[in-house]
Amino acid sequence: MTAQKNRLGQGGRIDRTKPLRFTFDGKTYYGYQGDTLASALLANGVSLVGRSFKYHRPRGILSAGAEEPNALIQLGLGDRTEPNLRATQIELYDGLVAESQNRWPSLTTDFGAANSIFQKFIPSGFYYKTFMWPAKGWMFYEKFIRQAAGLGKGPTEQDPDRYDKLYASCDLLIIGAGPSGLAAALAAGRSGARVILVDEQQELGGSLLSERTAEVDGTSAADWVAGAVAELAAMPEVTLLSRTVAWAYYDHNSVSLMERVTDHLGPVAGAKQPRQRLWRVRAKEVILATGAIERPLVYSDNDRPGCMLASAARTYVNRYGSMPGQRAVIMTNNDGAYRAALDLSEAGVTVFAVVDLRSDPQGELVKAARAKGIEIITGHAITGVKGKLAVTGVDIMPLTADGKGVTSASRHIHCDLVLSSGGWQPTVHLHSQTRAKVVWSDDIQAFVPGNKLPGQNNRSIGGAHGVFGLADCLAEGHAAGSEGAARLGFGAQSGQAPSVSGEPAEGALLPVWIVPSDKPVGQGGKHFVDYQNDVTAADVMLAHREGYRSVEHLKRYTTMGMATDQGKTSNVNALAIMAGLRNVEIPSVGTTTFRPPYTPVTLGTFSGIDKGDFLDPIRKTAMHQWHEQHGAVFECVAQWHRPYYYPKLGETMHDAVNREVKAARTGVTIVDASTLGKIDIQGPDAAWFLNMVYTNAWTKLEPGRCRYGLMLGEDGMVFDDGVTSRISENHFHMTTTTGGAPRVMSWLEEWHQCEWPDKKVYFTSVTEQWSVMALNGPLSRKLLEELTTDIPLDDATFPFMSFKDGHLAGVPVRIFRISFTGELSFEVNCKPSHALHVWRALMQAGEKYDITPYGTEAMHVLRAEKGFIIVGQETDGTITPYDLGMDWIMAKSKTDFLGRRSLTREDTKRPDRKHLVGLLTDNPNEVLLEGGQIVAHVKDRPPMEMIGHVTSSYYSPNCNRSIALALVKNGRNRMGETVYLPYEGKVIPAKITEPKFFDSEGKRING
Amino acid sequence: MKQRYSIFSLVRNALNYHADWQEAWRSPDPKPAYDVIIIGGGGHGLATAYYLAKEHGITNVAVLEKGWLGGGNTGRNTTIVRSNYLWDESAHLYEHALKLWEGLSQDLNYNVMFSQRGIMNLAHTVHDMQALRRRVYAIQLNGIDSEILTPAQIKELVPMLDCSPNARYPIMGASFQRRGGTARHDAVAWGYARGADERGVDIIQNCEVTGFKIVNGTVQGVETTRGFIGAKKVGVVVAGHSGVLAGMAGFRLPLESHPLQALVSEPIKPILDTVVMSPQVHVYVSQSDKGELVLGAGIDAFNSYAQAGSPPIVENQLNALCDLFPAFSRLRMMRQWGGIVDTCPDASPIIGKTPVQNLFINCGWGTGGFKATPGSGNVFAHTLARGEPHPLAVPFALERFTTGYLIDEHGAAGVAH
Amino acid sequence: MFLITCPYCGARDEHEFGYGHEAHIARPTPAEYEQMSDAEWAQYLFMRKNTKGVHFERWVHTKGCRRWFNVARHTVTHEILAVYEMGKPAPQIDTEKK
Amino acid sequence: MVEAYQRRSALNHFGLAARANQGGHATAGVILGESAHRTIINIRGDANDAAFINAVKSVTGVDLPTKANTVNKAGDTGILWLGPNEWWVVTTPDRSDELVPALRQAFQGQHTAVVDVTESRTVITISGPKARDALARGISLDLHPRVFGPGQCAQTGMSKCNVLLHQTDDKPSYDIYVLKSFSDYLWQWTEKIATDFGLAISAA
Repeated sequence: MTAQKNRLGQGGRIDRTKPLRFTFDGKTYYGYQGDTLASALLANGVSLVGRSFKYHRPRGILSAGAEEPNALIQLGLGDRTEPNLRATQIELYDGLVAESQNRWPSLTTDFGAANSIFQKFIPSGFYYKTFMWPAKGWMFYEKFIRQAAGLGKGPTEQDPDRYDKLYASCDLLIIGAGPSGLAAALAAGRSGARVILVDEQQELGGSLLSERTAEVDGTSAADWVAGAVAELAAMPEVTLLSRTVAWAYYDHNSVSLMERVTDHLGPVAGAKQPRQRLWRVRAKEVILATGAIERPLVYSDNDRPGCMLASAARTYVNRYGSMPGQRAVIMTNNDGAYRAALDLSEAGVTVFAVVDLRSDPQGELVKAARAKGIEIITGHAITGVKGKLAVTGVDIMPLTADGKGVTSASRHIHCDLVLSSGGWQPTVHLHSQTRAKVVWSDDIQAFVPGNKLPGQNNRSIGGAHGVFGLADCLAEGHAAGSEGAARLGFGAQSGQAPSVSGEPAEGALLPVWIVPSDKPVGQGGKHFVDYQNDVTAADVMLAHREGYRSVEHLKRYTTMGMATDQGKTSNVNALAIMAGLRNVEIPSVGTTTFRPPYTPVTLGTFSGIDKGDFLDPIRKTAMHQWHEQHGAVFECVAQWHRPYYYPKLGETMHDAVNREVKAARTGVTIVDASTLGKIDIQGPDAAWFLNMVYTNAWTKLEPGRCRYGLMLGEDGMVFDDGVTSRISENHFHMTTTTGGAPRVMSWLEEWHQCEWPDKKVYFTSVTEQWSVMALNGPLSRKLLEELTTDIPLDDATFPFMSFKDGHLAGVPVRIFRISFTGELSFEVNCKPSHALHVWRALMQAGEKYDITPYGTEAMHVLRAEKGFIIVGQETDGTITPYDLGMDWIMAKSKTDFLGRRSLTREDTKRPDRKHLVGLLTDNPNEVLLEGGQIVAHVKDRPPMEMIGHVTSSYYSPNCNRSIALALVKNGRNRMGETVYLPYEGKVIPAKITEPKFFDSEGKRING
Repeated sequence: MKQRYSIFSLVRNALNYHADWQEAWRSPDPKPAYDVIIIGGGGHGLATAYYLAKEHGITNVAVLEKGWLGGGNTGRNTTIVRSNYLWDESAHLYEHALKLWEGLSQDLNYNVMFSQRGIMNLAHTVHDMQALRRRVYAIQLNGIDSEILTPAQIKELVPMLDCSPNARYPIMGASFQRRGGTARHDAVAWGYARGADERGVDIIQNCEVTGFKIVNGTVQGVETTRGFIGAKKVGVVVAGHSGVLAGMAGFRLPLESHPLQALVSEPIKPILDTVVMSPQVHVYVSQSDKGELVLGAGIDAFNSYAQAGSPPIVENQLNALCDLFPAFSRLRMMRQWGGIVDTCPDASPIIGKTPVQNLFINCGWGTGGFKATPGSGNVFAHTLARGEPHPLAVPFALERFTTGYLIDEHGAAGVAH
Repeated sequence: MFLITCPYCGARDEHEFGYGHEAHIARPTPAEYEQMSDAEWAQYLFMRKNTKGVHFERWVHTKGCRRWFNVARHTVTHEILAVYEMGKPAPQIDTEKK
Repeated sequence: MVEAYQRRSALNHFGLAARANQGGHATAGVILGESAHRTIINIRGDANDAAFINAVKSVTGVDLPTKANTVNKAGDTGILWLGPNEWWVVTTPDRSDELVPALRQAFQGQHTAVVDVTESRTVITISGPKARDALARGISLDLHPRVFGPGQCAQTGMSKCNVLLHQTDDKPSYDIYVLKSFSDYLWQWTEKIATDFGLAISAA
């Protein structure tokens, strides 16, 4: 097997017995189980992994975690390819295929790098200043800019993988399983509380996994972690989630997590298990133990491949046994970086020197490094980095007394690794997402969490609020865990706080936000602040010069912090530089508010399995299978699927609908009307209530009789309609439109509960307690007679607008004699579990009458022939009963009903509003398009004044011509006028008529 | 006179390391009094100031912004620009805006990256198609470009869409406005600010209005965190906070402030060249020039000033998106945020007079404000300058809630308490 | 995602509820509204406080018991300060609270 | 009589009876089934009115549960709490014709409502060691034994449907009451979720 030239002989948490093969840009490499792609690449001596967004600068690996701005990878192939993944977080698996991004033809020779020749012409915001000529030119320039932008490639095929999503609840949600998180989980878990502990990495332990020297409870950090994890795993009420990132903190302690279930196994695993899982957690209390992120120093050409964070190098060596380089130079403004110096040289990396920006560092770690014979160059700075595709060396110069400049004397050191540490920024993202403030700490020169937001219940511990000592973190974690559990009523045993030995004390940090170089910033090498978006210190200065000085203007103008890493390593440096330019305190520049997600989250996890038919339920009636078996074409109405029409072999929609419509007026037809809303209303005030919600009067309706009613919103606009029947004195059965059913039910409850709670009435939805099939046509009575023995069907005993209970085909039914077609009509209501039986019985007995099932389209035609409205078609929330010409349904006697007052408003009572009228085209075969706009006078080109639109339009086989309903300004006073419909390149003349086209005297209702 | 922006000035400045670029706008201290004070340094407010100076010669003007310019909905929207509205009143107003968009970069000498890549509204049901036709025919007869696309044409323009007839929400057709598109939202605020500043307007950031001085029903000026500032006329252009300002002036508005959420994906190479909207499933999506998919959804139902909404909205939106675009499900959300939109019962804005003399208001743009920015500023400037509403603004007066002459752009009725 | 305590069913996730907008807006009686000008009627019909701070509003437990109730909620922090039954008066809460 | 043998359950077309015979119940993580035609009577009344409480007891033999989200049972009849003035009387099939008049009779003179809703809903039963995990995919309620146990019920959302959830034992087993028009969707959705946990079908 090919050697891994930068792999240490021993040490680290990788499994050397499990070698893994992978390719990067087509070249084959080997790594080990436990590697990340980054650690494996480094072990193979690969330091060049990407190109920057704008200048296409060669880039390496800066970090070892979620903050990585440079090492973005296109992972996988075909329909499973994924852009912009951080090599530092990709777990290595056998057969992994990785490609670098944003370069052509190859990483080493990238034509895009031509940009860096023009780089001085394309500073931040250059695009606001040009591409304005010629006037329409932008569309041309934009094409090229779009092609140049955009990093990786998205897949173009359907995603083959599955996702999962679920809800979870717990007492304590602990985010981050480093020292403080683990200690908190142990304390809380022991007390019996329900705990969820999450960590974004494949292993729990956080910084302890990179710890070489310090000991916890007398054992090595690694052993202590193993023990802690084992103890937690054995607790029934503790859930451990590794490979899980807490990416959002929403209101009232709801936190969203994304678990990478099978990503680390490679593409094959996807089929058996979901690839990723969205957790929606509601916690009583949330402990944020999210640690801290090291800040890079901003020095000249600090982006060369081989420039890295000091702590990252330490992690690669200690945790992965992988050497980021052979010969290292370290620049720092704090003691922490000396840990890297010590551990690296311990591991066999030559550490030439630590360049300390401080003049006289005295911390224990500094002494230890000195003792180890590492050269420590104090009061100096790295002023330049040599090498293009990889670091070859650095220049070092002494700092002037004020530290703002350098003196001439220069020294060059050959090296292939430049580490820097500018101090640590607590990971306050989730705290900030709660919309609580962050505050500046002068001690650690970083933002720390401020007070929590009322209504949230979270606290930050350890590194997440600026406590960096291992002992302190463990103690804080233990306290937070036991106190949290106690607050939630778990008093039991939470044990002792873990003890720590071998932890040296650290000296103070010296804030240095721009490391000076021999040339003024912006004129020599580039001082990168935001690596991924190529924002330099010079860009920040330009933004300041041009007045983009608040933090948000700075971000938006320079795009600093707007890349996929959301500025994890750049925000504070940029703020501090701007503060320096403005000569104000850092916080007064503003603090950036962090938005979800902490790291990017896969869109597919939001769907889970809810794709295709699971996207939204399809509601089906009891007769649905029959409709399917008999070739119905379905129409979506609200969530229902209703038969649209039933084409026979070779029939067009037109043929089928005409046949169905004719049958309804000549023979007998049947339609599934089960979807109509039905509401049971009971109580002594039921009639009073109907008087309030309907425009007409209900008190005098006799039991056994039915009445049509119109409902208005309080604004006077038509809201719903339907037939309501009086079952007994205090008992009514209301029907509503299909789409309006839920709306009307909550409308009634709202008014009852909120406005008239003293009224004695109860509402119960019975929409699905009844299946409804309406028989229409002159032969419908004949047909029914054959199937019932106990329901008299003659007009005298069973008149129009009444109902009867009895039996049909041997089962109990309630039959309403109401009609939406103007024909003799019976609406049979029965139990859904009997519906198919009744339907079949009617079809069977009806065969000799050639009984015809019809769908919603025929229903629409039939009611339009009679000029009956459909709410939502003839109305759109702006139409009053008077507009519809339904004055007859407006009770004059009643002093009050919903919407009454609004009808007398100045505009609402205008006589010349839009009125519902009929339209007859001059050409009887021309069927107008619904939605067609109407003009009184045609001009040769728009604009033309519109006076209304077509609300319903059909071919009526019973009238042997097309018919249409329309809303037309002042329409009732325009009877007989010819109007025009200009659309689809033609102009159709039509005459305004009464909105009734068939049986206008209403004779047919009794057959 | 400010430096002109052009490729030449860019090259010239490059030679001395961009050391000579001027401030885009000054940061003056407030004067004791102005002819006109505009409250709100968003796109609409800055545009108002710009047109006051440019078209009405009124330059003794201050724009007061409590935070930073464009920090409200201007910098938080999904940057969609279109004029495909149903009712004549809206169509004329938004078309007025669209015409201004078409020359805006040149007018401002600031590239707002107005990209007329076309806006598509999908229809999923028979009823959708009827509503869509009604809308398109009305737009066409108003002399505005709009057309109806077949599923085949849609697939051609947006290959990533799932156009299969057995989809849960099958695509039956779409309306398409080719002149619609997107623009760079921040640039609009900055460009107007620069243009207004150049003409003498004082732009004052970090200056929050805390009250009005009103004598005998006439406004005299405003109390601010930087002291009292007198004014002959005051225009309130504060979107989500309109209710708060109205409260200070002692009247109420038919407004509720709601969260409107948006999000972007990670940047990827171009895969979506037009703006696609599906009102039925509450999704709209476009791809920015940086490569990010920019997504918006419906508003959260509850009142809020938090600039943050609830997860279910986003969850349902992404659920629907991945169904419309099956390949998007592997992409990742990079950032989500919320704005505060002030919505009217009829989903149309309020432009014009208030119960207080010389106090004018421009609000209620709800989710549609960005696209209207130039038109809104233009007609409001006219309204402030003349003291009488611009002809296009007349139908949008506060009065309409008394007469009932609503301009219902969502078909929903007024909310009874 | 809000956690709202239904006075009848207990604490449930926001998605179970419907929003009912500003609370304590009484509908004028016919006797009253007959006397009202269109402008006064518009106050009832459309004009709202739209409070920034503690907002008294109505919610309905749509997926639960279908009961309406009142909530005092801060519109900036989203903190829920009180939940009380329909018909009860608004509790005293420091509405200056920000 | 005709009535009985002509009845079809809402999930009849999935042929559950046949699938139930395929076994796998011992190893299954989740067992799904349909309990069809269960009698469900919606009653409304004043929980503070002794007369009402007594009337309910006299007809059903069950104490009216006045504690939120609880169920009282006696024999094969249970009363489920739906809201402060709303309950379901739930019992074996075909009891409506006897119970509805009996309840109305017993409630004479009180402001109450009795509505038969038997036909509007079917019951999907779910049980087994992984039932909670399956439900967590669609229900945001905390179903942990410390919080929600046998004898408790709740109206809530499941996937994209409204349901009434009733835990009947600590296996755990649950009854999911759902409107028939949604039952097709909810069954298929639950079945797909359950497959990951090892699915078996139980006979009605």
